[in-house]
Amino acid sequence: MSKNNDKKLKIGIYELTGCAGDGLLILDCEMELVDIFQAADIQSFLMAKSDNIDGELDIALVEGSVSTEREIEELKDIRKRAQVVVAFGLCATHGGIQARFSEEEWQKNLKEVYGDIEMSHTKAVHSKPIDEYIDVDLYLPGCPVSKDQFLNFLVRALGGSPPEVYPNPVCVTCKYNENDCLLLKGIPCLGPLTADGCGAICPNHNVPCYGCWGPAEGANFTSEFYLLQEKGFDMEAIKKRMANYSGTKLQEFFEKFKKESQ
Amino acid sequence: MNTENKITAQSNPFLPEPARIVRTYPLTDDVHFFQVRIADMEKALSFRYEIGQFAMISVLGAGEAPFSISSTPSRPGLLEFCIRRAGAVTSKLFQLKENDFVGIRGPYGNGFPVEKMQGKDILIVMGGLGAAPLRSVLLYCLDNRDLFGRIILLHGAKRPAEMLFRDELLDIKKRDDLEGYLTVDGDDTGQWTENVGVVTTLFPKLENINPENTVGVVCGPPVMYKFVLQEFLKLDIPKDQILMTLERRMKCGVGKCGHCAIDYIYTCLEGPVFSYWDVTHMRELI
Amino acid sequence: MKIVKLKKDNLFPFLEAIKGDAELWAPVKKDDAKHTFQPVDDFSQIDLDYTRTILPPRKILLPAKFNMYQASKSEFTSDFSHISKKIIFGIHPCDIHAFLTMDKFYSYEIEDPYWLEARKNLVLLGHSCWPDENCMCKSTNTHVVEEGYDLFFTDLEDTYVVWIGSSRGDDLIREKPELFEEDLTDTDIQKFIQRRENRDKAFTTEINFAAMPDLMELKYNDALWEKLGDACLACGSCTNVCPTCNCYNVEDRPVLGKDFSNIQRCWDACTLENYSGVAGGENFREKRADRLKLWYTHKLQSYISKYGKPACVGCGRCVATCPVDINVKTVAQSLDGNEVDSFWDRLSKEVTK
Amino acid sequence: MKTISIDHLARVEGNGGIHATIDGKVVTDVKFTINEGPRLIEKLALGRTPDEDVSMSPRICAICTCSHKNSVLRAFENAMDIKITPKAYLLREMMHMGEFIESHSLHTFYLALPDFLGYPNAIAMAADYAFEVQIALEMKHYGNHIMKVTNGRYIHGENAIIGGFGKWPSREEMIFIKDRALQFMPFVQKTVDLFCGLEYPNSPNAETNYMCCEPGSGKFGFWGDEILISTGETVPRDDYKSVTNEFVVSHSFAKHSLYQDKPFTVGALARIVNLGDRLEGQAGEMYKKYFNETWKTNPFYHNPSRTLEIMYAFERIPGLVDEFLKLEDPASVVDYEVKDGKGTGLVEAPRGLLIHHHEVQDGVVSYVDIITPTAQNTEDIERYCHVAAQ
Ligand SMILES: Cc1cc2nc3c(=O)[nH]c(=O)nc-3n(C[C@H](O)[C@H](O)[C@H](O)COP(=O)(O)OP(=O)(O)OC[C@H]3O[C@@H](n4cnc5c(N)ncnc54)[C@H](O)[C@@H]3O)c2cc1C
Ligand code: SF4
Ligand code: SF4
Ligand code: SF4
Repeated sequence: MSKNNDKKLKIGIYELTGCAGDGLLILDCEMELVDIFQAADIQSFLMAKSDNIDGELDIALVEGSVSTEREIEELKDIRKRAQVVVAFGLCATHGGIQARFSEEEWQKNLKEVYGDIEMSHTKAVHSKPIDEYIDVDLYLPGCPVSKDQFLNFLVRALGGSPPEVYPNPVCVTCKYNENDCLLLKGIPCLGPLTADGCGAICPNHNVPCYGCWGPAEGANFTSEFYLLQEKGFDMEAIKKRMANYSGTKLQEFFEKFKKESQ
Repeated sequence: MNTENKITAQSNPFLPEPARIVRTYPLTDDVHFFQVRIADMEKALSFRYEIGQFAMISVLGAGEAPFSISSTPSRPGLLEFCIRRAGAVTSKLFQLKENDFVGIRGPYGNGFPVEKMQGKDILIVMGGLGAAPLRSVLLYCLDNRDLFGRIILLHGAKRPAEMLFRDELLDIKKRDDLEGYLTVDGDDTGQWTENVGVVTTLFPKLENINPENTVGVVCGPPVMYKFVLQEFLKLDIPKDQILMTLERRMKCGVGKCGHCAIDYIYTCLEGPVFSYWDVTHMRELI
Repeated sequence: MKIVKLKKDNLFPFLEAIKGDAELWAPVKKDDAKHTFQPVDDFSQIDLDYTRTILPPRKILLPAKFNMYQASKSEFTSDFSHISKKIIFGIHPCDIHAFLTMDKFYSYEIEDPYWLEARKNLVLLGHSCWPDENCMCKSTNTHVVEEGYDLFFTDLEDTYVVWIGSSRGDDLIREKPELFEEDLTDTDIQKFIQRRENRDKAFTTEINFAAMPDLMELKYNDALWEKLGDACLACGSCTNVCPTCNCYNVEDRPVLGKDFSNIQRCWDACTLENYSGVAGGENFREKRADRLKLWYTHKLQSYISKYGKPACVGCGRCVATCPVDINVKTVAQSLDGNEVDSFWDRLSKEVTK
Repeated sequence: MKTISIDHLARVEGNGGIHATIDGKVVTDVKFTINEGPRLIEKLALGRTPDEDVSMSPRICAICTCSHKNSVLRAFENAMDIKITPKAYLLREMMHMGEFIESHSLHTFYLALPDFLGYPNAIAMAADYAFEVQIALEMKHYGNHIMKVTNGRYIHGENAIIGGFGKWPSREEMIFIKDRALQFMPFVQKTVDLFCGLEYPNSPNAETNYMCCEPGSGKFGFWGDEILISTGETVPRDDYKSVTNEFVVSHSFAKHSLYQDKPFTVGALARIVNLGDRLEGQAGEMYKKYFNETWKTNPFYHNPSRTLEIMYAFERIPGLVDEFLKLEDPASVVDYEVKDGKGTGLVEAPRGLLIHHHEVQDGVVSYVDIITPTAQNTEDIERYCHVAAQ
């Protein structure tokens, strides 16, 4: 993590294709917002300010997936200007929900939605996470990222350190919150496969985790597959459920799994 | 654990002592030397430790991590560390300058069994960052020269530029009460006058080793252990006279956070120094 | 040991009298008939008809995350602000035993002030319980308590027999002596003995814990561990719900707009992926099987050598929690050579198919 | 011929630009582009189960995630003939109030006010208007808090599910929400006075049609089963396509809509124009005090309209809480079977009319059509910019 001792960190917040939830989450830190703007030199943040500068940066937070050629250029430019590039939110880290299609499916669907019209301002490309195009220094997943995670990142970054990360699954926080496990009740919860950080929002409310933070490091997909199958779920349906939020990154697993179970 | 230093609940054992960096300079590109003094003079002098013990160093905003004490207890007051840039704590530490503050707590760990080593020949084999704890052993033995028999040092590095304490050791090597051998895997400078080859290529140079009276001490990267241990065994050094220090994840240093547990041994309490005998009886160790 | 009697109607007035400015924690029903320990002001929320809570009561002393100290540039200040006077009411024998085990652990070699200070400020009011098929405390010999509590309430339908376990417990009684009756009648004693006998008979699960240290040693390389590793979801749940688990991480969390950090202590679990990871990407226990071995060594073997009894207090929480049947009951039974109908066996058959 | 291009509009939610082509003194063309790429949201849920669709669809937009949630839920509940309990209905409305307060305070204080007062952003404004900025932040926070209590988190909550909710919030949480609402009222009054009293630039008198949900029974509100057009016509929800014929333009991945070949406006101003006279209480009085004919022809009056709606929401909340707490606690979600069907859900998002149409076949989603307020407004935005640029 870069830092200059006397000057405030120069931070830029950029949005590619997505729901803008991660940028909005920064604005949702209402009680901390004034401190944030005082502690850091926010150079660019389209959603919040109009006097934006495109200069050298210490940190660039990039949210959204890469979905047009113009965004590829923009992203490369950000990489050139920033010491540290952070993939901010699930769309940037994993491609988001829009990245779950295969290339062919995507082409087909694009045609169905937009017909043959050629866009004048830029060409669409299959949505991908930003590390498909540039080197990424840090990943903050989540759909959207959480306030705690963002503030933890920010306060540590301001002092020149990366955040502490615990690559745990959702179950960890779910247990802290003393939820009765949904898997035991036969509800298809993806908690064991999903990166922690949301606060176990869904199981807190008796709703099974949908996996919106993307796959957890070290997750045991095979075991969960068979467990859900044993609970009466259809293999294809489980796969689809798992793929919803994992973007392009679950594909590798499916390939491996296919080989293993043959 | 040294009972004299046992800290009671009144003085929260997790609370570091403010300390200042007295001196810091690079030993190599990614290993820096740090000399640190506890700010409170009285506490600085009463910080007594043994060779092979470690301390927790904390850096504001980055965290805390364990580091072997590289200085010798025979020279109290200042603590020396030799630290490789690895992650959050160490990177931040590298940005600090002389006079900046860090936090220190310790010393922790069992340290080397000095009593058992006394009167024996000491064969020290270190590689890479293994020099951090073993420099303390070496300096201590030299400072208390008459307590020990022969002192033999084998030290290896990848390249001359990566040899920790190179100049200090080249100097020490000139002493006639020490048999010192330095080696590099490869010499890219053309100026290296010492041995070239991995550290085990130094063993044939050793003469008249009396295994029963020798304590072998080794610390280095994981691959090194395997080969050096074989050499020790070839020399017939008894397993309980072969000593090594191990690394594990640690968050507390005092046997509470659980991370350093190997089977049911806490590395921070019963280690980090283990004999080869211990190691062969601990299933998870190597 | 002194024993008194308390009419059930007098329970709430007694709690009211002793509560003072302390926080009273008691079992409260969460949805689906599961219970959790919660701070209660309204005593009618207390539900003593429970077997085990989801999280063990250690969370009351060492919360999942708390500040250990504040660090500024040149100063470190202890933070004990999360510790306050607390009463735990309704804690069962197994959990009291777990507290005793933790007391030993946190005093071993170096004292952990966060546990010990919290403990000093804690009043423990135990309560009798009735086993279900997952309770193993009779096997771990933790189904009765002789020490470790201030008062212990045994439910005899309309009254409680109250054992006084400490001088502090005695002081508590003295707050409202008029609520208690000094003398137990013969029928009370008969009832008490009868209850104990019936309860002893109600245990359906028996585990040979005495054999476990040897079996762990002998079967260290058994194929069982690989199977467990294949099935384990690495979700950390067994570890997080166990009353004798203690691992934690420490985080330096700078405070926005201030020049100091909060140094936070947060639970960790050895069954999680990154537990033994160190700088540079090395991980000493990358395999789930290795992490499980560590956990079971801890529960079934290592404490015995250090403290003379297993770390497991037989509460059955891991049994009630693990989605894939890996728990002390099934693992101990398998190590002991019994057939166990478990997910891990079915899984390995499926995978090879 | 030259073009003036603003590639990235600042302080709007989403990433858009405006490109005006000027030939001599005549503006020949204005294009409002959305720089974002296509996400094909309507294709994402195909083959997925309805509950997965309910989780994914609101990810279209973070700012109106609760509106999307309510809309998609209404669609599926219509498609599968599910009747939620009155208690769940009230909680859904509460969730909607939270979003309106959050979104409207964001929009008025953070995105719009700095422009009127000449600051680059709201935080810079804090130097001179510390109190206002602080309370406005608290107001936004309060809106977020409601969404968290009702739906699980600020953005993309998951508590609202088909058939009701995963879990009821606690009584204490609901009472807290009510108490806070009452405390805010003086500031809400100030907010209305501030925005309704501001001098707005003259607009080139561009008349348009206004469109919003008809809440029914003569009330003001944020959802309904019919679309109400300022011409007086109403359209039932299932005929939504007759008013919102989305089409693709070549300069944006956001689709555009026209009503009877004319652009139309949705949003706060549309609701106030169409329904303002139904406002009661303090909001009703403020409507009478400030509303006049110029509002109808000047899009700057979106902001005063938003503040009237903020007031409406704050006045509605205490009653909502009371009604909610009066009802027994039934199961938070009603039992239902996934079955085949087609359904449309209409709600008012803060930005305007939002339509979700979802179809289920063989237990999975077979067709999705979502019409967002942006799609409906873009034609009008371009038209206004054209007039303004002129
Ligand atoms: C007894 C002992 C003595 C050591 N002596 C030295 C020494 O003299 N010189 C030296 O350079 N290094 C030494 N190390 C290793 C050193 O502790 C790690 O390199 C250091 O923790 C890296 O911290 P970081 O925050 O920079 O790295 P990060 O990768 O950011 O570490 C993340 C976190 O994991 C923990 N962690 C990571 N690696 C280790 C590790 N190996 N051991 C314990 N905790 C870890 C740290 O607590 C840290 O907060 C020693 C380790 C042990 C156990
Ligand atoms: S409910 Fe889901 S997240 Fe919670 S413990 Fe069970 S599987 Fe894990
Ligand atoms: S529980 Fe799962 S789906 Fe729900 S918010 Fe958390 S990560 Fe997302
Ligand atoms: S190992 Fe299982 S049964 Fe034993 S104390 Fe822990 S959670 Fe309870």
